[in-house]
Amino acid sequence: MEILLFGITRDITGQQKLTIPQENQPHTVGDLKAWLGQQFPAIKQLSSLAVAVDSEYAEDDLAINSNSEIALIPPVSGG
Amino acid sequence: MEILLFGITRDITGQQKLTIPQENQPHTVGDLKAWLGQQFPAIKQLSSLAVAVDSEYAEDDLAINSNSEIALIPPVSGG
Amino acid sequence: MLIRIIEHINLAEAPAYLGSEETGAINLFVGTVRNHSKGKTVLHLDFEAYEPMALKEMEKLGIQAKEKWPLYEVAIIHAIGSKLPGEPVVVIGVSSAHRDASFEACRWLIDELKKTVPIWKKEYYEDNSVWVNAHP
Amino acid sequence: MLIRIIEHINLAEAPAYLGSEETGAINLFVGTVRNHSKGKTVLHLDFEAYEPMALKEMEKLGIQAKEKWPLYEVAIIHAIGSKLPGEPVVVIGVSSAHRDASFEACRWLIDELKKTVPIWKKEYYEDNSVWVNAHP
Repeated sequence: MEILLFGITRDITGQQKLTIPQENQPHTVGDLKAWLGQQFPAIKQLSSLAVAVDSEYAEDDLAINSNSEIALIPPVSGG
Repeated sequence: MEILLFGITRDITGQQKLTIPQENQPHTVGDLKAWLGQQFPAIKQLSSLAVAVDSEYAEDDLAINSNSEIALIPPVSGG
Repeated sequence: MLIRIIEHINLAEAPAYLGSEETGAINLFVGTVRNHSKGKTVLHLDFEAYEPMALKEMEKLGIQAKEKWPLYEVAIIHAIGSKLPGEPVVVIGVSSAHRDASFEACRWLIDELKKTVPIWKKEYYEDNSVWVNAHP
Repeated sequence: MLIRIIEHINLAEAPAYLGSEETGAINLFVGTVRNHSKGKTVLHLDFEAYEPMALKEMEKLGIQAKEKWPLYEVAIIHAIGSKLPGEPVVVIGVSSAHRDASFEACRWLIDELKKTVPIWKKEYYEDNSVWVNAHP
């Protein structure tokens, strides 16, 4: 499963994109956030962290799989 | 004494500029308005009528003479 | 301040004037001629100004706006002459560090301009014409 | 609607798009890079977008604004890449028959854009850089 990264989440992970191995794959958006918090504690210090699935903001209970386009959305600051 | 006219006051008077003969000259802005109301009753039907003296809005008690630039300001509608 | 009464408004002028390295926010209001008013087709609007006084009143408004809000710059441009539907007739622009002041000041300026600046418009419909606001 | 993410903003585009014969009022907000922020000198800002999602969110905002107010048109343009002080980074424009709706909708759109559209800015000062809003 691949996770698109933007803004500060690239700095935190040191990567342009995250790849989660088959055996660790989260089943929901909430699972993904929990896994991220364990792997990258600095993520828990952000003002907020949203997840987009197929380029829409997703709730924690939404099921995800490798066919979805998944992205981390750290606090936005456009404008 | 000459009075500059704009907008609907030109239509009402049928003139580009009013000339008030020496013997009828008003002494204040209020006198001028009263004289105008007598000469051109249609002026009394306007939503408002202001007088500018030397290109500033003037109160009724302001004294006027032929050295001032005097203008009638019917209801404005810029913008 | 950029205070101007002009035959044809160039929409690029105010933003170019207002932009600067200190400014974070520009708000611009453009009033244009509508092709209908009160259910009737408008052919054109004719604007007339008592120019020296109108410029003075526009400048006073700019100064007051700068006293009321922390603005960098103010632009007030009004057109005169005959204007067709779609054409700009007034541009108000302000620049400030943050957007609150820019929106509030721009709104205040156009509202005040309509109340105090000696400019008059006559609306030409298909069958007649009227001086706007002249009668109650 | 004119919804765009672009390297360099042309300030003439939105007003040209928004003007029409039916419209009486255009309100335009332009956000630009300030050369200082929180007392520090800003060298440049770098903008990054999750483009497909950002365009979708911008479009949703435009649709919502048209539901909330009687608007003719909406333009939302955001820049990406490195921007120097004075350069425009966002343009919001709306057109409507009367000015109330244009001011209110334009203000709402820039406020919402800052909350929901996935675009990020990094401020580069003389001695360091920070992702804006990232931390409480």
